[in-house]
Amino acid sequence: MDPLNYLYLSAVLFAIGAAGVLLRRNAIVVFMCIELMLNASNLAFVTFARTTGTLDGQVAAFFVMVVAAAEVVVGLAIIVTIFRTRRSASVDDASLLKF
Amino acid sequence: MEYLPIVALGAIALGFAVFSVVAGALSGPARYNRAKVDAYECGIEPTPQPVGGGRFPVKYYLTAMTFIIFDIEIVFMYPWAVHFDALGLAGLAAMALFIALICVAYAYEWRRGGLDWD
Amino acid sequence: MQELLADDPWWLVVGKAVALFGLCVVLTLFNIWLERRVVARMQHRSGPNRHGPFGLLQSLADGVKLGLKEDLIPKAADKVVFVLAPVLSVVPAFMAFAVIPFGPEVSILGERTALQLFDPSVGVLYVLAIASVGVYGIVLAGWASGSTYPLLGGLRSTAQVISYEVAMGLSFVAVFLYAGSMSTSQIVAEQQRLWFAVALFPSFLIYAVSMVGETNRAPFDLAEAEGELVGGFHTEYSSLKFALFFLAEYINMVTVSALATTLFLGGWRAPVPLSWWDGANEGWVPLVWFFAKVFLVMFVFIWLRGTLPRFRYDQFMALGWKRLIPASLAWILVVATVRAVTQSTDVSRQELLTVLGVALAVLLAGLLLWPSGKDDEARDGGDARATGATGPAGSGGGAAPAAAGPAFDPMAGGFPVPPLPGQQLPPAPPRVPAGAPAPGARTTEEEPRA
Amino acid sequence: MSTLAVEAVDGPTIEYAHLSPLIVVLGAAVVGVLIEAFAPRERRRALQLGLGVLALGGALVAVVALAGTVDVAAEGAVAVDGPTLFLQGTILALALTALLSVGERSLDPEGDAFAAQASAVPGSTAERTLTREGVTQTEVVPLYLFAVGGMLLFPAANDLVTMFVALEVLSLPLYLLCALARRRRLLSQEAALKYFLLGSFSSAFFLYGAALLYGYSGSLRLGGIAEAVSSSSSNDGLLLVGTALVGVGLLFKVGAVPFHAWTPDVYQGAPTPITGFMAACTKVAAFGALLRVFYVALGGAGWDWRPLMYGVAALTMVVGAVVAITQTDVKRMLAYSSVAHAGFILCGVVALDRAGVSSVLFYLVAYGFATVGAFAVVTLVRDAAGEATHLSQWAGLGRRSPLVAGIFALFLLSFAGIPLTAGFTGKFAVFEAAAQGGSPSLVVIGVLTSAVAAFFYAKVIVLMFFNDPLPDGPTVAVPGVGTTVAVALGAAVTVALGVVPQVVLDLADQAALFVR
Amino acid sequence: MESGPLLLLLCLLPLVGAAVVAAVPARAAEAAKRLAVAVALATLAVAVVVALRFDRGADAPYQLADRYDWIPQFGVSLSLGVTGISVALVALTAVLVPLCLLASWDDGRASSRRPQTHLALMLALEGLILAAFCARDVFLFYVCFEVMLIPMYFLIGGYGGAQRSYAAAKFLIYNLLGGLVMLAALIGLYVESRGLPGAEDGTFDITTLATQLELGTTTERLLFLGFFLAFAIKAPLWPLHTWLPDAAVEARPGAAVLMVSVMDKLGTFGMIALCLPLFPAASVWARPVVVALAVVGIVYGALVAIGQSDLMRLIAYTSVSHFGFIIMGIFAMTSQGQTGATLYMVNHGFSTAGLFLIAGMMVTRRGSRLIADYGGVQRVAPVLAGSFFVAGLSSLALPGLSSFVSEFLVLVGTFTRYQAAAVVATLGIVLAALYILLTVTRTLSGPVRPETEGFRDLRGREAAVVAPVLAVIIALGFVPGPLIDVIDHGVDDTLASVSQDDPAPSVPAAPVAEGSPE
Repeated sequence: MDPLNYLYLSAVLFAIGAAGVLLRRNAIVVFMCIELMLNASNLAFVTFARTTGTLDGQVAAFFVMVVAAAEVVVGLAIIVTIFRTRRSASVDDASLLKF
Repeated sequence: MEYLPIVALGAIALGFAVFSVVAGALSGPARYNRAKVDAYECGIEPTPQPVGGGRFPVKYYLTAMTFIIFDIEIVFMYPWAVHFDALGLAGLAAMALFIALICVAYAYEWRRGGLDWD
Repeated sequence: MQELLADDPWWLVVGKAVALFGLCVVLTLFNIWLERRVVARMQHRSGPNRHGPFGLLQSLADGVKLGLKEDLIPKAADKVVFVLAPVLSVVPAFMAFAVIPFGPEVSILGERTALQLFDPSVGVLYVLAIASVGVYGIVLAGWASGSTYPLLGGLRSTAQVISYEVAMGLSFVAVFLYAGSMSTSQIVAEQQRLWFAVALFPSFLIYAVSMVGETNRAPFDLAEAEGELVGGFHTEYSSLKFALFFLAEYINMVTVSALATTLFLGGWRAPVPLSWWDGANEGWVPLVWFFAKVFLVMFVFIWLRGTLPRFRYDQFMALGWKRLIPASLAWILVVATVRAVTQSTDVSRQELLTVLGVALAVLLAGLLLWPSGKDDEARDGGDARATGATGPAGSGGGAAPAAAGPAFDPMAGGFPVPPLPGQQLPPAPPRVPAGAPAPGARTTEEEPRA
Repeated sequence: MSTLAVEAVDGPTIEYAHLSPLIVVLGAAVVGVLIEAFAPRERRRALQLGLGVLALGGALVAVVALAGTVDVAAEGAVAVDGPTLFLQGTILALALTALLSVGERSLDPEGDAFAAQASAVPGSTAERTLTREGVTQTEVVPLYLFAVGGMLLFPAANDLVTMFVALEVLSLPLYLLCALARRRRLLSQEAALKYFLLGSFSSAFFLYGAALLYGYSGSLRLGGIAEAVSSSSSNDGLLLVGTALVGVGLLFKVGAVPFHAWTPDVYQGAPTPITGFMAACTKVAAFGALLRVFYVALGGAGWDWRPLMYGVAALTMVVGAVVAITQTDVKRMLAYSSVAHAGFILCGVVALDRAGVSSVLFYLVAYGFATVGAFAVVTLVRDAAGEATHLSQWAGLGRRSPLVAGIFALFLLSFAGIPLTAGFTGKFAVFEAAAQGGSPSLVVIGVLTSAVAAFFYAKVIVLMFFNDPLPDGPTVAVPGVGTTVAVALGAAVTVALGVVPQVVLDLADQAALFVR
Repeated sequence: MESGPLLLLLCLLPLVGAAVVAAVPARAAEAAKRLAVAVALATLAVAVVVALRFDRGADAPYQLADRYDWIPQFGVSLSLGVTGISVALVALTAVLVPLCLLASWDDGRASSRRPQTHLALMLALEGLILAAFCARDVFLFYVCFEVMLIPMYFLIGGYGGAQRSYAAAKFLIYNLLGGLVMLAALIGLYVESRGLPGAEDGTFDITTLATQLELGTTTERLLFLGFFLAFAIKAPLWPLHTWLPDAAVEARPGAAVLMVSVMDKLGTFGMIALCLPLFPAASVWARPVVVALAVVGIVYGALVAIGQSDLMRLIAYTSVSHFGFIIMGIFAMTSQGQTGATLYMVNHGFSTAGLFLIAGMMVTRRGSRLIADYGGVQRVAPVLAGSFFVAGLSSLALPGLSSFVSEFLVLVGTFTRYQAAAVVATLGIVLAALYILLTVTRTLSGPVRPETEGFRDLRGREAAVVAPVLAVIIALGFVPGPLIDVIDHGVDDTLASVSQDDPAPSVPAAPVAEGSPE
């Protein structure tokens, strides 16, 4: 298949993720959207590894996975803590800090 | 083309599963009874639950996180194992270091009771 | 092998896929029957024997009966996910089977091909990945039911599956290391001389244990522990949706058995005395060896169920996290060291094994003698739990205190009991961790001042 | 996979000596985790702090010993060169200073600045019990060290993946540290959440940009990208979009407008010693990385990104300074001031020449020490509920405690860029670089926003010195050794770099060459 | 002439003194005061030596030159030297500071603050001002120019009247804005100076810049504007003067004197010592506008002064008017004009100091700044009233008092180039007579108001403050010659650098200049 299609897919995924972060209000959903963006990047990396004929992109994908996992651990820790304190995971409820 | 076999198998399995779900809904009787569609709690009056069941022990979160860490470790181990012979002693040393580092976190979690259930 | 598969015509591919699908369904029906018969035998009963010869059609009859039952969707459920969950559970179960090699090169209708549907270079990884998708079915089923027991059951089985998946994944590492490949056919080929079950016995052992845990089978069937959780995640399911979960579970059993066969028991290759016969590993004959091995493993599954009592949840998790994983890691290092050292230096294997054996013995002794982390650290865990969200009526998180109220003791007899009408749950005092060290520890008598 | 099988691979060559600062800090962090696991609870705190100081000090010594090294280490993943060593030294010195403030426990009657236990629900009985027992969350130090490790690697990373990993190693512990404030936990947790969500969002941008640059050049190495940039004359879309996205990620960490929204919330919510650490060290590390990416890899595409960077710099200065005026909380005000400072530093980045690098390096030192010191002073002003950060509570502080107020005023003057303080020298350096680099209008904008910024710094000084104290206003806690040293060090460096900046200017100038 | 680090000593002495005074413990406040005055007097002594060592006949524009590396990275050095103009202003500063210290003997106690801080701030201010006057390096000048805002800011805000924090903030913002704009120009100048012979990396040395720098027209004009804006704010030139009345009114009289009489001279000094030599073409380009603004300032300041009911504010506005004269004189770019302007700086310094100090004493006694609250002071406190009268007369440039000579020189110098401006500016003299005499009659003469009855006359310390000021006013009125000689030495260089000659006299004005009373 044309590698360009994978790039389009990754761009679309990335855009969906970014839009989700900006539009959704639930912290967990926002967080999942961020993970989606990371995975879109991974797809781009792997595709580019194919098109450029180098392995760097595949290696990068591995590292991104690790980082994404670490991010999940940290992120969920924070969200869970807040959830336990406030019984809500909405970003809007977290509004003590106002401009 | 390379993936045709699993696509085919997946399609068959999916067709079967969907058929089963639909058939199950159509073939059986449908006699409404309020108690039947309530949550089943061994006959006790069910406690109303939100979808998602409200709150549950943080412990599961810890397990999930630990799993992710080890799963990632495995992700790194597989390619290493497959190409082990090519990597030689350097590969061994690197993986030993990697495992040692994971074990540090592992030891921390263990000592802090992260692996204990009661 | 891959080349052989690559030029399969489409009709052959579809044909193989249909055959595989049929095989899964038939094996499931057969295995249910087998299990009931074997367990019955072990308990001096006779088991199903009415429908068909030896009661072989009993499972089919059960399936038809299930199909005619009312299909309930609880009103608290998330409808879409509730319906989706069984589908999500069963489809991966079928798909995982795709990479199992059943036999060598054969000729079907004049077309040369292998007895295997799909042989990617990362075959085993594929199985693991697909199996992980199957977990979604379980957790979503529990979540979507909108009920307490399924939720906890779903969480439990998820925790269980992922816990043992780590050990399982680690047990593969040594295999890959020796086989130099993740392709199932390649791994089978590498076992021509010696089964990995023999060469890598510890790996096999770990796999065997984690395979049982992974499939939620006795003695690790905690997710459906009737005494605690009614039926687990599928409590609210009925009719064919329930049947799908059942189907998925049994296919998964076959899958892990087949995987055990492929990775450790030489796959479709004939066992030693038989392999002296030249024709044993050619044509359609190896199917016999393959299924023989698979049923052997299945029998062990059933045997276990008939023999062993169910584990307690904490024992089960401790086994997975505190025993299997460290053991796997240590074993991987041993294997890797032996292989690397023998290949790159002139140290003889005997010397090396001696050294490593001693080191391992010391390590294991240390592990066994190590305090279990229950000293002052227990408090941390305890605090986390104490402050953790507790389930409904304080029964979920195990956070209920040991304080005995005069009227009602929620932990009487060691089981969490929800209060009956008219009984009040005593206010939860702050957690007093069991065995907390004396300084700063507070007794319940001091509590009123808090 | 088997198709990729190759003949024996040589092990990578790792220049351990050249990486020694990183190894020391990260190794110490790992040891810190082991201490958490195995040391008895009552001894952990002392062990951790000792370890932290030792590690940071040791790494600093290692950096000094490495001075002058120019090398691409670890198979091209890490560049050890002038900017790297200079920034690593800066980060270590700042982190060491801030650690003194982090370890302080004599200010709050309940203990140090961190929650007794992060997992305890704020206000619960469990938390009160823990507080009474004097339990402390000693994991702070290993987390801190991991963050420092990431910061050391961030400006040294010579390929985009290493940089991404460093970015996350730097950020993740910080997200957690932000959530650990002892007082005002809700605020703190909220800050952590915002920081985390926005931070990961921006890292995702960085990563996608890295992917695009990789697709453009076929290499993740900065040098490889530079080659691709210089060899192709066309304006490749991948290059442009990739540059923009990588820029977004880096500018976020730097706190530049329009990616600054997290700064005030996080600075306000985080435990103050952590805020100081984060404000100073993150900025140093992030600017280091920004410089490296835009100078080494994308220097050839300067025509494409400089106008944008110019706009961002101008906008950052203006927004930071103008919005800061309306702030009523000290920490928020300092946050917006840090935004404005990011803008000033960006002026140096826009220059795209050696003077630009050296001026940015110098500015970072100047800004970093003043920031660490300023936040350390903020920890001192307390009332019964903890730190008194509302500006109105600071009224008349100069009467109550002329010394503390005077030192804070010194930091503010440095931020404002009054001559004879470090801030002025830094500002002069970056503006000079910008003017030299052909953006005199940026200098004018910078100068005018400096005046605006000076207005709110002056406002605080007025408040502290010329207003009468509130009757029930906060008191100035007597600082322990750690905070005293931190504040004194901050003040000393601020004055020294203002009066005799030559040594550091020279260092920065010598260090201003990137290895390619 | 081998001078040794004389100028460095001059600048460092008050700074070190400030540090020492600030470190004196709180209980030894009286000792601190004496120490401070001693430091100021020692500085005065050094200044006298500097003035005596200054060689009017020497060719070098800068004398007693001294140079130490500071930040070679930026081409910055601690490079000191005095021109004739600087010497005059150094002298002004050195003389006034001890008097201000004496005058504000008890000011430091205001609002429960340590008096040491007050004294230290004043000394620090003196050191910075002296350094700025002696700077041969633009960067050094700028640093002093900016840093002195801080002590001044604290002097106003920490010890002033009711509105002090507002006044202090206004003061700081205006001056800082000017300073920062100047910083931009400074950087521009530095960047432009790259590649000059002997300064590949750029230089800040005034002589080098003035003699060798070639700038493009636009660049030069922009840089000129940057510098000029800062100086015009500081000076203060209409319409940038609005901070001055507030600050001068709210500050204590001693601080007000330091600000108006000494510190603000840096603005006019900067114009004459930096703007003109560094940007000659641009200065000529801006000349008409500047002169016009100056004239407006003269008239405006005078008119507003007439309308004031607040004594201190009135004095502040007279300064606005006077600064107009000074700036007009500088930008007339004639030798008489500039000599007059420089002389005016000195004279204005003393006469305004006299007015502020004496008015301050009256305000202290009466507790009010409103002119209407006074009356008949000369009956109860004749010496006080007399001193005020003399200072006032000096301010309106009565012949025989110091300001006359300078005002006259300025007018004459301007007239040769801009006749209309000179004519309009003359109106300022008339108005000055009006506001001074009105004030004097309203406060000093007339019936004794009950509130003024208890007025003490000048006592020892106050007399010691006022007497030297009046002495200088009168002395310079009669014997301005030596001072003019010194100043001329600097002015000639400046004019040469702008390449401006005195215009051919279209009216016989020159002889009048020579005819100034000697």
